Formats: sequence, structure tokens, C-alpha cells
Amino acid sequence: MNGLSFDVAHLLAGGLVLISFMMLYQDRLYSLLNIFAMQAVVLALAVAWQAFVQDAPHLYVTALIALVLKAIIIPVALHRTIERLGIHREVETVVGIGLTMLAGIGLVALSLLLMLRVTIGVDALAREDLSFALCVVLLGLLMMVTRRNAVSQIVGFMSLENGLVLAATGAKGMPLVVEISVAFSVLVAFIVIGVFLFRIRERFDTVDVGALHRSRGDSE
Amino acid sequence: MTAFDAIRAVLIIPALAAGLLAALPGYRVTSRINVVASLLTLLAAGSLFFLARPEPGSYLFIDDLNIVFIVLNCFVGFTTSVFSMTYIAHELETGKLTPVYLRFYHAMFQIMMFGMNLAFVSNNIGLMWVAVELATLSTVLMVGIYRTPAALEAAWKYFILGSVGIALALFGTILVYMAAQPVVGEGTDAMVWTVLIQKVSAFDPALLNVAFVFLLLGYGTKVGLAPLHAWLPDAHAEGPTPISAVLSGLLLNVALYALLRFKMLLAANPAAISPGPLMVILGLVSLIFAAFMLYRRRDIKRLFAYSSIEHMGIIVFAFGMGGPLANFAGLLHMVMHSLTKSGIFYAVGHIAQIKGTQRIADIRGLTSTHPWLGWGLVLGVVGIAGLPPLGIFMSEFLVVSSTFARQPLLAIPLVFGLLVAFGALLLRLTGVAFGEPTGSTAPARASYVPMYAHFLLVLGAGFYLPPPLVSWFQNVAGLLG
Amino acid sequence: MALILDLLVQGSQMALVLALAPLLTGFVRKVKARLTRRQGASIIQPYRDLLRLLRKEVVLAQNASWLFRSAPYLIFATTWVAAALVPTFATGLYFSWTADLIALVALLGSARFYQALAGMDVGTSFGGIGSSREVMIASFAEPAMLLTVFTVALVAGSTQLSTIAEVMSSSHVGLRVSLGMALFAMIMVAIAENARIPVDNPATHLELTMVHEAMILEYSGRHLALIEFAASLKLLLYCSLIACIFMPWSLASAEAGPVAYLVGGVVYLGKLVLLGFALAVFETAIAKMRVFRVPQFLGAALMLSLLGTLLLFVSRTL
Amino acid sequence: MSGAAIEMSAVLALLGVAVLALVLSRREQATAIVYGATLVISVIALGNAAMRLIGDPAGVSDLVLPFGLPWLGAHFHLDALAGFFLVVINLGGAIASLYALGYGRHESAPHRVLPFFPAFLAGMNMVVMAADAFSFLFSWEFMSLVSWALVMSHHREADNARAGYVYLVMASLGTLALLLAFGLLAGPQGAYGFAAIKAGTHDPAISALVLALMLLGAGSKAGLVPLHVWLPLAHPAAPSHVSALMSGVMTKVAVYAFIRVVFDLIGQTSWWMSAVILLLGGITAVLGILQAMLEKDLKRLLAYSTIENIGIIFVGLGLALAFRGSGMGVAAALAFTGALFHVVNHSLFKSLLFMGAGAVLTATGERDMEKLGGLIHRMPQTSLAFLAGCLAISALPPLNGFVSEWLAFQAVLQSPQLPDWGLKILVPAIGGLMALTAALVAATFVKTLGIAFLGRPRSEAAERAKEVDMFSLTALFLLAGLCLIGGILPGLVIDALQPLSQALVGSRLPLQSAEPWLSIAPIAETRSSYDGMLVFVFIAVSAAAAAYLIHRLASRAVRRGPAWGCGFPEYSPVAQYSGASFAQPIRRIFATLVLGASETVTMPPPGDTAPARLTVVVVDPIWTKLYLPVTGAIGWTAERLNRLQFLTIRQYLSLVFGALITLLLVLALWP
Repeated sequence: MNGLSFDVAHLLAGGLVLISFMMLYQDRLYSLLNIFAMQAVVLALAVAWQAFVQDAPHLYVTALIALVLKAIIIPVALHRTIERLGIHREVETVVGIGLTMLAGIGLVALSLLLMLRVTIGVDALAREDLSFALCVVLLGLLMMVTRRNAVSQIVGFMSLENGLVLAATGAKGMPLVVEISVAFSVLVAFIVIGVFLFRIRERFDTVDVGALHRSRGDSE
Repeated sequence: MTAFDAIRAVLIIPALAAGLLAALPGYRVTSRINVVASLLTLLAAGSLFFLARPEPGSYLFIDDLNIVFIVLNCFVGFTTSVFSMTYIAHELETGKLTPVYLRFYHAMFQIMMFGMNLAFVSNNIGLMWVAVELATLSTVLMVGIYRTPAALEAAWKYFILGSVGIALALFGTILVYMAAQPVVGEGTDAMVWTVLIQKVSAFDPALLNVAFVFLLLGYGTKVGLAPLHAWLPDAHAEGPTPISAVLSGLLLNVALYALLRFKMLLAANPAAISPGPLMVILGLVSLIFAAFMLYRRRDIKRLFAYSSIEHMGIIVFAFGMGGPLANFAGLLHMVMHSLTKSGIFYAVGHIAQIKGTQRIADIRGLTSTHPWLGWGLVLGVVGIAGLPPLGIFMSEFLVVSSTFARQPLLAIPLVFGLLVAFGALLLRLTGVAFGEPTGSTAPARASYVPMYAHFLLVLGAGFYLPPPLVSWFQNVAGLLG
Repeated sequence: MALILDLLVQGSQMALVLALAPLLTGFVRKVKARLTRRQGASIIQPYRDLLRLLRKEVVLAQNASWLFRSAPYLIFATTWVAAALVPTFATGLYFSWTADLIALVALLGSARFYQALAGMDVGTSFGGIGSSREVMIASFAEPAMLLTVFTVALVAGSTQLSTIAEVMSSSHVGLRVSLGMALFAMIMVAIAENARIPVDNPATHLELTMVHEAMILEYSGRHLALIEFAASLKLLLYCSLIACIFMPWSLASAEAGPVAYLVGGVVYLGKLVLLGFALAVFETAIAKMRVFRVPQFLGAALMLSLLGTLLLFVSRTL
Repeated sequence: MSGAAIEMSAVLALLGVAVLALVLSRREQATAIVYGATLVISVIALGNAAMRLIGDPAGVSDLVLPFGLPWLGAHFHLDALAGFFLVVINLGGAIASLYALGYGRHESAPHRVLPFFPAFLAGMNMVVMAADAFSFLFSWEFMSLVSWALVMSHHREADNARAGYVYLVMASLGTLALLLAFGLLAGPQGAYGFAAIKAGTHDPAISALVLALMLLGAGSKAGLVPLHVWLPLAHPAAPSHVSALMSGVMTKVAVYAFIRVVFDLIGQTSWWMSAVILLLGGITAVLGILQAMLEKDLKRLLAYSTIENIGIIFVGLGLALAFRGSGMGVAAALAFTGALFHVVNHSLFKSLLFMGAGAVLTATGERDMEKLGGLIHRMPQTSLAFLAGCLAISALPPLNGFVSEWLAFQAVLQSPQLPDWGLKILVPAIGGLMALTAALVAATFVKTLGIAFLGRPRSEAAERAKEVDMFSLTALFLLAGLCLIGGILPGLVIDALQPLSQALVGSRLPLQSAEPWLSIAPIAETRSSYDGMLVFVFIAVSAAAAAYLIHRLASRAVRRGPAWGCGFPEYSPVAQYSGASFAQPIRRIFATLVLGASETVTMPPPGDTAPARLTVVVVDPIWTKLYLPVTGAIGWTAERLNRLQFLTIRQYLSLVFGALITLLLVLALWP
């Protein structure tokens, strides 16, 4: 494949990783949501580019889903959730932002280290894509475990899933990609609804140890 | 009719039944339909034995390995549907469930059966992933069906952890595809398991390794291996007991099955890391961790949930050890555990309904007040603790002795874990089954058929395994390498 | 013919111990009296006592059981059998192999068993005290005795008294540290077993100090006679045991003929006189000790005998 | 039909009876039916085994059933060793059934006993018959399980529940140890058949490890110190005829397991192993009997004395191993014969004593000796049989207990020929321990008989006691008679044991039935000999003669009068010596160091009329020093880990995340 397409794909994928870092950096919920929307847009571009390069038209559907659902609907929904439930606006972090960033860099190093062992036999694009996708996935997970708010955890999960979609689309001629992305969107939708229905305010930790003592037969 | 129709039947019957049950009102009808549908599925599955095996398609196939799982799955599904007739009736009377939710419950039950059967028969790792996710989601909904805070929280925890697991598993699947694609070529073939297993030796080992790590953790979350187990105890404890039975008896097996498939892939590639050690370590960790956790349990269903973790640990350990003896033991242990544990949950369900509590401390002297339930529970716990004459004894015998002969240092923690778990289970059993009775002594309106059917099977297996079954197990053990 | 002769000799030995036992007791008493400047009863007084007791009626406690009544006969019988099996004037008697040294110890043990039971039968506290202390003493004396037996048996390579006597009289045994220890241990055990001072005092009837007497407090008439008789038999047994093991000189061997037997008999009497005199001297020389110091006394015996056994291995190869 | 086939069909019949009992356990006549059936079956099995042992001891009859491990099948065999232990088991089983025909009628919850009793017998038979590792462990654990159910039959007493718990946990510890041992012996290929194991050669390290595991496995079932803690809890908790079986017979099954593996399967062993066994045996004997001496619960006292007897048996086995290892054939045969003889004896008199205790329990409802007394007047036959048991267990001639004791001492006296200095010195010391034990046993059973049966009744219940039924008495006297026969005809037993010793230690004792006057001279008459028959005759004759002559010539007059109470006219039974006071001297002397026994006297101040109290505390150091720490550690860990149950979802996620990162790191750093 020619250099240009490669570079573009590379650029977009790299952009995703960068945006993941920006998300880690944020400490306000709204801006977090905005940046997530931005990541969704970039993902949509990347997917579309892959569709164009591999001339696999069905991938455009995935791109569209990414654009419509993740870049528009879900962020809006979450905005409204935040307002409705009166969740206060700061991102509560478990460890300091700086530390999180350091950890993130470590993760990136790790994923590159892992992927560089892969033989060159696999075509370069896939290889780069994979390593970036792995970065995004790991950063998403990192976000989930270092943020207390339900919302930011959901965001983390969705960015993790962005990484998955990136990988899936990067894998040339992979079947079921669309179905999978649909399935995942359903999942995410469930989660958002869940947050909204169950009034899960501050964190997934609604049921803290004390609550457990009450609600479970497992207390002393 | 060919085996392929049988496979389709195994999938279609539950799907249709699900639709039907979602539409129909009235518990008497629906619960019976539920039973009938499960029975039909079981028959279809059973017919798989006798019909000629078709060529594996690119989506569905049937081989020695998955037939074990399918038949077991349909059997336990059937008995559970029978059990849930009486159980759910009681839930309706006590008003814990409304007819609407009941409809939902039955539909979900069939969807779950569909998902699990699909996972078993799918020859395509992508499809398998989708099926597992489907099964998981349906159980999530059923765990939360009581809508108590505890139930919702359990369902939520299950949901979130499950989704993360799913995501990891998917990433692993993609990696496998990436590894396969250069060798097999683009398109569906690169996801067809039967194709992969033939060509896997040429795949890129590094990719496979990373893939296996993600798959191990992804599907391992569903198997309930420590430290990925967190959802399991609460999901068992807070959901309806039939679902606890199915979770322990079947869903864990589904994830385990997926894990095994990929283990076989990796084992077939010389350059890749051997998956054995990872599985052995995770297995031991789960076993010992769960064994200790058993001691502080106050909730009887959560107790047995942890014992499921413990046994999954043993099974994964056995498969990790590999070799004909250990694999045979692993398979046997898996089957026996499914039967025994679901049987135990049947008993526990009725007990909890009679006593109106799941607190172990409030249940005493069952053998005096409810001999059938009490002695049934004793039999089940004795079986699950690995005592003869029940079947698990044989598998534990094989695992321990063969391990000690090969890796003495691994056998020590194994034996230690077994002993610690035994102590805890027996301690609780003594309290629940013996001593001065407490709580309601109202006679149980329960059908003991499913429970004792399971226990009798396990008892029989403890004495005698029919030769065809054995040769078939050995065959599968050979497949597992 | 020979058989009958053997049986005769055996029988004569049984009769002999029966006849000699009270005499020995009387002799010891006489010597003790003389040593304490008393006139003392006649030497045959024990016979008179026994006959008197035998003729008296038995006064039984209200709730004495059949065990209480049969115990004296069993005690007497076991002790007599034991005594009769120890070579006195001749070795290798016809039934000498019936019971070896270990069996002898066990026979005495069973006599003690019956006695302790009889002591508890009536249900007075004295019987209890007696039995309890008796078994406590025995729990030291018996192991000490057995270990002494070990020492001797290891030297002689046999537990058969006749064989032991022969080996001991033979030259190559010589003097050994362990044998000396065994001798001392056996003497201490003998003192304890026969309820002599300093362990127990056969003459006392002060309840708190008595052991043996406390057990038989409820006995009277023929029962008492039998028990007393058994006691003196026991004393004789121990004397002839020590004599046979540690001074086995001029013991007639089997089928040695009447003359040898006669010589053996005379020498045997000499040994008895010697031992009886030593016992009397010892008893007059020291005082009775507190019951709870008895364990120390017998513990010493136990240690001595154990040391004796172990020293065998360093002293000389067997 | 081969011997093994008959034996196994007996086992099947027993299992059938068990099922039958399940069906009609709540019926009235169930007791009679079940115990009658077990009696018949046990007698048949007994006859079959005895025929094998006497008829053709060298032969082995095998049987393979299509059960158990699929590719192996369930192997069963009946050789001399198995035959011997089958005789012990089924004799005990038969007599226990006979006893239970009467005793069982007083059972409060027969439906909790009847189904398990036959199953228990079947289990023990199967263990001895099993000829491959799987069948063996299967039967072994099955035996433990049903005996546990029997222990739990009176489950409403909290103590019994605890007893059952400790028992089954210890049992499965033992089973796991055996499992590991067989795993080692079978090797990676899984050659589980005994024949295959025996054929294979095992290097010293392996056999040493196996021996250690066997001491754990068989020792925990037999009650070897420090694995004995469950025994005094569990054995008394069961109904008395079951206690008799557990103490008298099941411990012997453990001994069988030890012999089968250590003597038969692993072949040659080195000397220090036997030293370990000797030490353990000696310590077990002394500790067991000391605790028995201080015990006031009749059945628990008997259980402790079981521990002591097991100690003696293991000393015998250790000696046999030592002699065999040093190539001293006859001595080995002597020690081995002694051990097996003691196996028979203990099974007899311990069953007798437990059944006697059961009779007391039915008559008075009391197990606490301090509440008994004076039973000899109300239950004379039981008392007579119990007396016989006490004489036998105290190793007093002319009963059987003495013979095995005597053989053991004779074996000890062979020690100078041992080449190894360590053993040379050790064996006599162990002999000293045994002598001490023998004396303490006598003391203990004087106490038992004296406190429980003699004296005056200490409670209402003891006063109203009645003699028990015919079945029980028959069983008791049957056992007493066997004890006597074993004592006066030891030669026959010894001869019957020689094929085993030939097979397992490689040499035999001279034929005893050739000796004159039924005497026994295991090595040579000049060395040592004993004639139970003559001793019995002498004692009987001289006692009878004395009695006759005195009654004839002297006087026979008897007058009843009050006991001499030191001046007090009539005083209460409480003033009698109690068991505790009887044991006091020995407690002060021995138990203070060994068992940390301590007395505290609380005197009221002068003028205060409150009674003074003397409280005695006896602790089993092994329980406090060994078991409590372990349980504590487990509890501690469980508590710490339990926090993981109450984390938040985010924390759980971080667990997953951590696991993922760790594995990825491992992968990244993989060479």
C-alpha cells in the first residue's frame, strides 16, 4: 500500500492515543465529554479512511455509528444526565493527574514493547494500528480504574471500546466488524441507561461497605 | 434428518420458545412451555450422538469436544426448567415476582439457552464471542429481576465487570484474527476455528501470546477465576435460585469452553508460550482464595458461589496441567461439578423459600425437619467436597495423584486448598443440616426430582463410568493435548 | 517314672515355699525386735496368727460384693504360683518353663490388681487411699522391676530363671556395673512391693500413713489370713528371686539327685537367713518416708535400672 | 466361587442391607432385621476369611470388577494379610451386631444409625479387600464418611457436632496424605494397581517420603500422636456398639493400611525410619494412657486407652521394620507376630469394654464415672465381663493381653543383636516406656472398674441400674471367653499368624503347636517360654483348693456388719474416693510435666462457711500448641481476605486491570 494512506491512518490512530491522554488530563466532566466526542469523531475518520483504503464499504456503517452515536447522542445524553442527577462537575481522581499520565506513558511503552515483538510479516499498517489500539484500550481501562465518577468511568469504557473498533477495522477484511460495533453500541447504551435508571450518582461505589453490611447476608 | 438439522434445532427451538414465552401470559402455561421447549432442545442435543457428523461449516460445527458441553448444557437446562416451575410458583405467591416479570423471566431463560448453545456449536470465534456476550447479558437481566437494591447492585457489578471482560475477549479475538490473516488470508476463513487449528503452527507466536492473555482474562472473568471473580458471588446470591443453578452449572462452562478452544490453538503452535503455566497459576490462586473466602460466608447461596469459584480453579488447574490423566480429570470434574452444584442450588432454593432466609445462621437441623432436603443437601455437599461415593472424588483423585507424581510442589498448594475448602464446607454443613432445628418447619412443596436426578447421576458416576463415555472422554482429553 | 519324680520335686518346691514363707516373716520380726532390744514374739508366731485367723468367722461390710470375697483366694493363688515358679534349691524344675521372669512380674501384678480392686469395693475412703497409693507405687515399681529384668535378661540372653541362674553361676559373667545397679534397683523394688519401711509400714494402723494395710482394712477372718499369707509368700518370693539371680551358688540342676537337692536346700536356707537379717537391719536403721517422697525413692530405682540396661552396651559386648 | 468373590458378595449384601434399612428405618422391627442380617453376613464373611487364613494362607484369590477407574477396573484380592484383618473386622462386626440386637432397641434415633451401620461394615471390608489405589482410597474415605454419619447420629448435642467436624476434617487430611503417597508410588503413568506398584522399584528418598505420608494418613485414622485429637471426641460420640467398632476395629484397618504399604508395597526401608516409628509409638502409648488415667468420662477413657494400644502396636511394627532392615529374620517375625497378636487382642477387649460401657449407659444413662458406682451389685454379669476386659487390657496373665505384651518384650530383648547403635540404645528405652505404660494401664483400669462398678452408688441413676438384656450379655461373655481362649491357647494364634510374617518380614517363628503342654517358646525354650494354659490351671486349682480346704477344715461363717468408717457411723457415698482423687497421685507425678495439669485450691477466709474448692486443669499440649495455632492462622487469613468481598466496583476493576498489566509485563519480559 502506498505511503500516503499509511501515513494518514498512522496519523489518525496516533491522534486517538493523544486524545486518550487528553482525557486522562481533564478534571472537568463537561470538557471530558467534549474531548470524548472529539475522539469519536477522529475514530469515525479513521474508520472511514480504512473503509476507503480497504475499499470495504460496510465499514462506513461503523464509521457512521461512531459519528452519530458516540460523537453526538451519548455525549448529549450524558450532559443531560449530569444536569438531571446534579452530579457535581469535577472529575474525582483516585491518584493525581500527573501520576495517571505517567502510568499512561508506561502503558504506551508496554504496548509498543509487546507489539514490536510481532514479526514484520503482518503488514505494517495493521501492526501500527494494533499497537495504537492496544494503547487506547489500556488507557481506557486506566481511566476506568482511576476515576471515581460513574460518568467518567463510562467515558473510559467507551474510549476502550473505541480502541477495539480501531483494532477491528485495522484488521484487514475482518468479518462481523459492523455487527460487533453495533453490539457494543447497544452495550454502551445499556450502561448509560443503567446509570440514568439506577440513579447511580457519584460513582459505581453507591453500595459502599456499610450498605453491603445491610443489604447482604454476609455481614458479621 | 441430519446432524445439521439437529444443531439448528438446538438453536431454533430456544429462539422460538423465547419469542413465544415473551408473548404468552399466565405462569401455568408458560412454565410448562418452558419445560417442553427445554425438553425438546435436550432431545435434539441427544440426537447429536446418533446422527452422522456433518462437515464443519464456517459458522456452525459439531465435534467431540463441544458435544459434551451441549448435552450437559441442555440436560441441566431442562432440569432447571422443571425445578423453576415449583420455585417460581412460590415466588409468585409470595409476590416477589409479578406475572409480567415472569414472562420476561421465561423468555430470558430461553434466550440464555440459545446464547449458550450457540456459543458451543459456533465454529467461528467471532460468533462465539457474540454468543457468549448474549448469554451474559440475558443472565445479567435475570440477576436483577428482583429489583431489590442488593439485586440491582449485583446485576450492575456483573454487568460492568462482564462488559470489560467482553471487551478484553474481543480484543483477543481480533488479535487471533490478525495472527491468522497472513496465513489463512482475509475474510471469514481466518475466524473459523477448524481452519485455524490446522494452520495455527504457522501463525505469528507473539500475536498469539498477547491474544491469549486477553482471552484468558476476558473469558476468565466469566469463568470466575480470582481475581476476576468479583461479580460471581453476588450474582449467585441475589438472583433467582434457578439462575444461580444455571450460572454455576452452565455459564461458567461456556466461558471455560471458549478458553479451552483457544488453549488448544496456542498449544498447537510450538513457538507460542505454553498456556499451561498461566492456567495452573490462575487455577491455584482461585482455589486457595475461594477456599479461604468460604469461612466467613453468612449467606448460603454466596457460600456455594464461592465453592463454584474453587472448583473452577481446580478444573482450570487440571486443564493447565494437561496430559491425558489431568485432562480426563478436568472434563470429568467439570461435568460432575455442573450436576452436583446445580443440584445443590435446587436444594438451597427450596430451603431458602421454606425458611424465608438465606442467612446460614438462621437455618439449623434440616435433617430433622425436612429429611429429604436436609439429606439431599448433605449428599450434595459431601459430593462437592470430593468425598466418595460421589463422582468428584474420582476426578480429584486423578488430579492430585497425577500432579504429585509429576510436579510435587504444585500438588502441595492444591491439597492445601482442597483441605481448607473442605473444612469450611463441612463446618457450614454441620450447622445447617444438624443440631437443634430452627425456623419454619412447614413441609416443603417442592419437586425433589431434579435434585435427586442430578445426585443419582453423580452417585452412579462415582461407582461406574460407562465405557463409551470413558473412551469418548479420553478422546476429548487427547484433543486437548 | 521319671515324670512322677519330676512332679514330686516340683510339688516339694511348692510345699516348701508354702511352709517357709511365714517362717521368714517371723524371723524378720524376731530380728527386728532383738535389734530394738525387745524380746519379740516367737519365730513361729505367724503360723499361730494364721491358724487363729482361719478359724475366726468373717465379718463382711454390708455392701461387700462377690469380688471382695473371691479376691483373697485369687491373690493367694497367684502369689503362690509365682513363688513356686522361682527356683529355690534347684533349677530346671519340671514346670519351671511355665512362666519366665516377665510372667512372674505380671503374676504379682495381677495379685496387686485384685488387691487394689478389693480395697475399693466396700466404698470407704481408706480403701480408696490404699488402692490409689498402691497403684501409684506400682506405676514406678513395675517398670523398674521390668527394666531390671531386661538388664539381667540381656546379660543372660534369656528371661528363663533357670537359664539365668546357670549363666550367672558360670564364670564368664564376672562383676558388672549394670548388674550392681540392677541388684540395687531390685532391692528397692522389693522393699516397695512388700510394703516395708521406708515405703510403707506393715505394723502401723495409723490410717493416713498406711498403704497396704488401708486396702485390707475391711478384711477379717480367713480372708485376712489368706492375704497375710500371700504377703509373706511375696516376701519369700523376692528373697529367693534375688538369691537365685545374684547369688546362684550351689543351686542343684535338674535331675541332680537327692543329695544335690539337699545341699541346695540347705544353702537356700542360708541365703534366706542372710537376706532376712539384712532386711531387718535396714528397716530398723531408717524411718518411714512421706507418701509423696516415695516416687523419688522409686524414681531412683527406675533410673538405676534404666542406666543399668543402657550401660550394658558400653560395658562389655554381649 | 473364589474367596474374594464370596467376600465381595458379602460386602454387596451389607450394602443391600443398608439400602433396606433406608427403606424401613422408621419401622418398629427394623432394628432386629438389620442387625440380624449384618450378624449373619458377618459370620459368613468371617468363616470365609478364616478358611483362607488357615486353609491355604499362601494362596491369593483376585477379583476384578468393572467399577472404579475405567481403564483399570476395581481390583480386589484376598491374601493372608487381608484374610487376617477380615477375620478381625468381621468378628468385631458379628459380635457388635449381636450386641446391637439388644442395645439397638434403646436407640433414640434408629433411622440415623441403621442405614449406616451395615455400610460401615461394608466399607471396612472393602478397604482390606482393595487391591488398587483408587478402590482403596474410595473405600477408605467411604468408611470415614459413614462412620462420620454414625458419629453424628446424636447430632443434637453440640459436642457431637464438633466431634464429627474434627473427625471428618482429620480423616480427609489423612486421605489426602494417602492420596499423595499412592500418587508417588503409582508414578506419572498412573500405575495404580498394587501389583504394579509392588513390581516397580522405588528409590530410598521416595519410599522415605511415602512412609512419612503413611504415618500421616494411617496415623491420623489410627490415632497416632500428634494426630489423635479427634479420637477421644469421635469414638465416644457414636452409639456404643459403633464406638466398639471404631475403636476396636476401624483403628486396625488403619494399621492394615500401614502394613500393606510399608511392609508390602515399598519394600526395603532404612533404619532411621523404624526409629521414627518407634519413638512415635512410645510417645503415643504413654500420652494416651496418661490422659485415660485422668479422664472421668467412661467412654472417652476407653478411647484414650485405644490411643495407647495403637502406640504399642506401632512400637511392635517399628521393631519388626528395624529387625527386618537389619536382616534379623526371627526377631522381625517375633516383633511382627507380637504386633498382630495385639491387634487381635485389642479388637477383642476394647470391643468388650466399650460394649460394657454401653450396657452401663443403657442401665444408668450416665457416662460420667463420678456419678456411677456400686453397679457390681445391680449388674453382676456385666461387671464380671467388664472385669475380664480390664484384666485382659491390663496385660495380666492368663488372659490374652499379656501374651502380646510378653511377645513385644521378648522382641525388645532381641535389640542387642541390632547392628545400628542408635537403635541398640533406643529400643531398650522404648521398652522402658512400654513397661511404664503397662503399669499405668493397670492403674487406669483399677480406677475404671473400682469407681464405676465397685463402692457405693454415687447417683440416683446408679442406684436404679438394672442388668441388661440377654443379647448384650451374650456378646459380652462371648468376647470375654475369646479373651481367655486367646490367653490360654496363644500357640494356635501365633501359628496362624506365621504365614503373614513369612510373607511380609520374610521369616517365621518355629511351630508352636509342637511345644509340650501348649506352651509357647517363640525362639527357644531356654531363652523364654510361657504357658498360659498351665498358669491358668495352677491359679484355678490352687485357689479352688485353698477355698475348699478352708471352708472344709477351718470355718465358713460369715457375718455382715457396717464398714469401718473411722468412727463415723453412717456417711454418704460422696465421701468415697472419687475417680479424680484416685488419679491424683499419678496426676501430680506425671501429668504436671507432660500434660500441664495444675491444681488451684480456693479456701474461704476463716469464719466463712463456704466450701473450699479444688479445681484441676488438664490441657492436651498438642491441641493448644499445634492445632489452635493452625486454626487461628486460617481464621486470620480468612478474615483478611474477606475484605475483598466488600470492595467497590472500581476496585474490582483495578484488580482486573492489575492482572492484565501483570500478564502483559510477563509477556513483554518473556525471553
